[in-house]
Amino acid sequence: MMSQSAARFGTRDLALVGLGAGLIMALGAIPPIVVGVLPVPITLQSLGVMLVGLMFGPKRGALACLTVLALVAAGLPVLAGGRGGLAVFAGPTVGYLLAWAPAAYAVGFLAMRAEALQRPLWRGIAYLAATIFGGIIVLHLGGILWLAAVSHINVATVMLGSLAFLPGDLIKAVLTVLIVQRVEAMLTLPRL
Amino acid sequence: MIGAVRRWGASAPLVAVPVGWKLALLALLGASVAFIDRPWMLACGVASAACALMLTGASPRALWAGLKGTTIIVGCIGLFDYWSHGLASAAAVTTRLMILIGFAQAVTTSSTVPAMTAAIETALRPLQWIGLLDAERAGLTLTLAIRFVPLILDEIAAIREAQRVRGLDRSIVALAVPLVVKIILRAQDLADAIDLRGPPPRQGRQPVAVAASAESRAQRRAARRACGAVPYDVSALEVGGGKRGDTAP
Amino acid sequence: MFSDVRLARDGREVLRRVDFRIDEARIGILGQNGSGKSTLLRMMIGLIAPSQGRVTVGGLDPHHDCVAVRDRMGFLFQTPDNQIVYPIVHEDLAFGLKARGLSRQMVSARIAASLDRLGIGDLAARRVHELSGGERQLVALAGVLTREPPTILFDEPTSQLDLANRNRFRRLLAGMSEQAIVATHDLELVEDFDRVLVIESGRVVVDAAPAEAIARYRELCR
Amino acid sequence: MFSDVRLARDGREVLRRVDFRIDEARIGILGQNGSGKSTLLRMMIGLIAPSQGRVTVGGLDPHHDCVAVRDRMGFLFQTPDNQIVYPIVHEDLAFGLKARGLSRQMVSARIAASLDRLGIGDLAARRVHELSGGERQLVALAGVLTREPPTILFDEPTSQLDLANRNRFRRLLAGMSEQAIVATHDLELVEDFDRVLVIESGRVVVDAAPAEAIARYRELCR
Ligand SMILES: Nc1ncnc2c1ncn2[C@@H]1O[C@H](COP(=O)(O)OP(=O)(O)OP(=O)(O)O)[C@@H](O)[C@H]1O
Ligand SMILES: Nc1ncnc2c1ncn2[C@@H]1O[C@H](COP(=O)(O)OP(=O)(O)OP(=O)(O)O)[C@@H](O)[C@H]1O
Ligand SMILES: O=C(O)CCCC[C@@H]1SC[C@@H]2NC(=O)N[C@@H]21
Ligand SMILES: [Mg+2]
Ligand SMILES: [Mg+2]
Repeated sequence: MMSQSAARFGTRDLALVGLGAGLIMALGAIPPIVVGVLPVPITLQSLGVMLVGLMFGPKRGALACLTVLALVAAGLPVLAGGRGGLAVFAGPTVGYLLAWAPAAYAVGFLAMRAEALQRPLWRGIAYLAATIFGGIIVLHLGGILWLAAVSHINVATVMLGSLAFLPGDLIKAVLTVLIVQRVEAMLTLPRL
Repeated sequence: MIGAVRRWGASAPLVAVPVGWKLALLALLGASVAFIDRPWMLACGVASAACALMLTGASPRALWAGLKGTTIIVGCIGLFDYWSHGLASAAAVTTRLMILIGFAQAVTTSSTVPAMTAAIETALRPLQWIGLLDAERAGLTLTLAIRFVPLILDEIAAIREAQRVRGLDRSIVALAVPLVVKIILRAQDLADAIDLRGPPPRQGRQPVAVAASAESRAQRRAARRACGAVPYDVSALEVGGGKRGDTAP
Repeated sequence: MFSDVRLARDGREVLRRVDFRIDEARIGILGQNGSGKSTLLRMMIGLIAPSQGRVTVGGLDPHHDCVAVRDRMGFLFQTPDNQIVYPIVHEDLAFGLKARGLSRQMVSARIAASLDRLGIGDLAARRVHELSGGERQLVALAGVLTREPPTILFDEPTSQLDLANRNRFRRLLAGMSEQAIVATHDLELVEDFDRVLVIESGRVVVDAAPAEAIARYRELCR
Repeated sequence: MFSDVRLARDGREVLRRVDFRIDEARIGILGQNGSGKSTLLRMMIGLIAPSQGRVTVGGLDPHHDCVAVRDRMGFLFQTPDNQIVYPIVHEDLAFGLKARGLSRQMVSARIAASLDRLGIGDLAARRVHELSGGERQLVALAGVLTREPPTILFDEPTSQLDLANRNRFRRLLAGMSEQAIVATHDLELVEDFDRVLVIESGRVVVDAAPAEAIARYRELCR
């Protein structure tokens, strides 16, 4: 969507961006779970963020996340639990939402370095590292800092609370890598 | 979900309202509803959301079908809030959510997808003026994103149907892999169809003149990208192309 | 149009030494499953580039000058689903028309006209994913016809149609002013075409008048 | 099998008062586009429940006892893409067989046998998404045949096939011991069936021997 990259961005890339956004939104159709003391639900949409980053690469991945946010802002109920509208951007989870695009970018960026590895096992491990770094560390960094800032709870407490997400997020990361590696055996997707 | 929502005939009052206004109103509401806490204001909000839903002209059954899932989740959130903050807070939180969701549903039910993305496209125009964005292509991307949600859900249903008819396979990966492969291929076919059926791309973006005379690989590649050539098997067409077909710059 | 074109995919030769030009208004392409018909059509419209040789359409290379060429050609995909972009029939048909600077009335007039041509006016407000297979194929057809390009490539346009719609399409094709290139297994469809090619494992083996081509194709399929 | 079945979808009546039972080995279903053929087949295998009336298969309700019924029936979808689950041909054909506790050798023997029956042994290792439309339809067919269910429902099995494969399929159908219920637009296919139904806007209007049913169908389509 950026004008400099417009020349390199074909309709097929746009379609993949739209597809990535659609994937994230479709995962929102699965109801979220609210646990613990944090006002942040466990959702499958972060699985979508990891998937689009790892599959489509940094640019298309990040743009897919931004596309979802644009639709959220437009008021469409596309976040998990059917939430949407500018109200979301006044809520406690906005840090995570804003971290989606950087997270997908980080996953894709690292995956582009990792894809040169020839042995599937090593590549898989490198993909996992990329997914964990981008899809968990970067994502939570944004979410935690924002939450701590708006809720005046100290950062350590928020971090402790978000440990509740860790098992789920690790499962999502492994799932992402398993799916992408099998897809890669079928199609070659140049990351962009 | 969106896109799969039945849109009613042009006779309903809300259908006639330009989509841009509806979206702007929704955005305004989204920004302000969080600051409403007086019970009578919330009650007014609920009433007007209900009015908006009625003005779409859709049947109550169809509306409920669209709202059902969300209502259940909002109920869960309400329960949790009741447990942590008490009844008053829970009532306010759920009411606010329902007001927003009601209005959002009213807007989506009474607008067509193209109209909605056209409105967003218009809203993005200022960004194009400062050179940040190509509003037309951004609009197309949004359209596609909205289009893909029901498509993905359909595809999931189709795969599950096929799996049910042919035997059971419950693992998530066994569902996700064929799903992802299929929708990627579908996305690329759709992109081709858009190129073939769609509007003529604007002047200047397509390197027609360059590509016609150019011999350099890089320029050919740029042209191919612009034409939406097959990214996943570019290597198959190129002698000595990279094994994994990475054409990323 | 095609000169000495070859295409290899994954080390398999899909097209070999294809060499012909097309000027006639009605061209049929016959051939067994997997012989390369769809590949040939995709190449004409620039979706695939040849690995060797040249394809030219009106002097242009459809793969590089895709904008100019695609403006002049329409394409009906073999799978109608992949062609339909929007979820409601009339929304889908309007796609691409508004951007061409047509007024709103002209857009709806054209949509109504092409739905009428195919006798599916009652589908305009329906959701695409609820339609039956044949209805979807008709909608995809209408989508191509609304653009009114001077040349249309059809990839198995009648595969899901019933007898009545098949006959209607045949009449429509006969009365159309546009050039039509049709790949099909429906032999009756190409009976009164100007010229019919038969492809066999990526090679054009027959290039003749319909009667002869059909006879040779029947022989091949025995 | 069907007794007074109706189906309404979104307020539109898709099937009305359908009432028949099937015992014959070869049943054809004809009907115009959108008449309800696919809906009827989907109902027989329990993918859709009727809004009124009852569907029974061997005394069972296919929608509720779907496991038992699906074990006895195979289904070929109208769109082959919807049927093919795995990306490599032999992986796809193996799907559903391993779960039945067949040994690895038996699985590959069955796969080879059903590919051979359709004459597409050379496609076993190919990627599904690279296949041509007709090749995909054959793979989907093979997927149904490998399971060897006693009853098979075919929804337009020959829509994308060439003449040779169409004839091969017709011979295969004639020699098959399984019961076959076939919805199609290919009139030659049902010529020597035991019984042919014609559906018109969701109602069974003809239920007769092939020759008569085909004649009546042609009349409907004029
Ligand atoms: N991307 C690809 N990679 C490898 N092989 C391919 C690819 N695309 C097509 N093929 C093969 O090329 C051959 C020709 O395919 P094509 O789709 O052109 O056949 P067709 O004549 O249209 O057949 P049908 O009548 O079944 O539609 C097929 O054998 C197909 O498997
Ligand atoms: N979910 C649905 N909601 C509303 N209408 C539907 C739905 N599914 C099917 N229909 C309609 O029911 C009718 C029958 O559809 P069906 O797919 O059974 O037709 P068909 O006889 O198989 O036609 P074809 O020969 O084109 O495949 C069609 O008009 C279709 O649009
Ligand atoms: O829907 C939203 O408003 C955003 C929710 C963000 C949830 C975050 S993403 C990372 C972490 N893992 C989860 O499962 N949930 C949180
Ligand atoms: Mg083909
Ligand atoms: Mg059907």
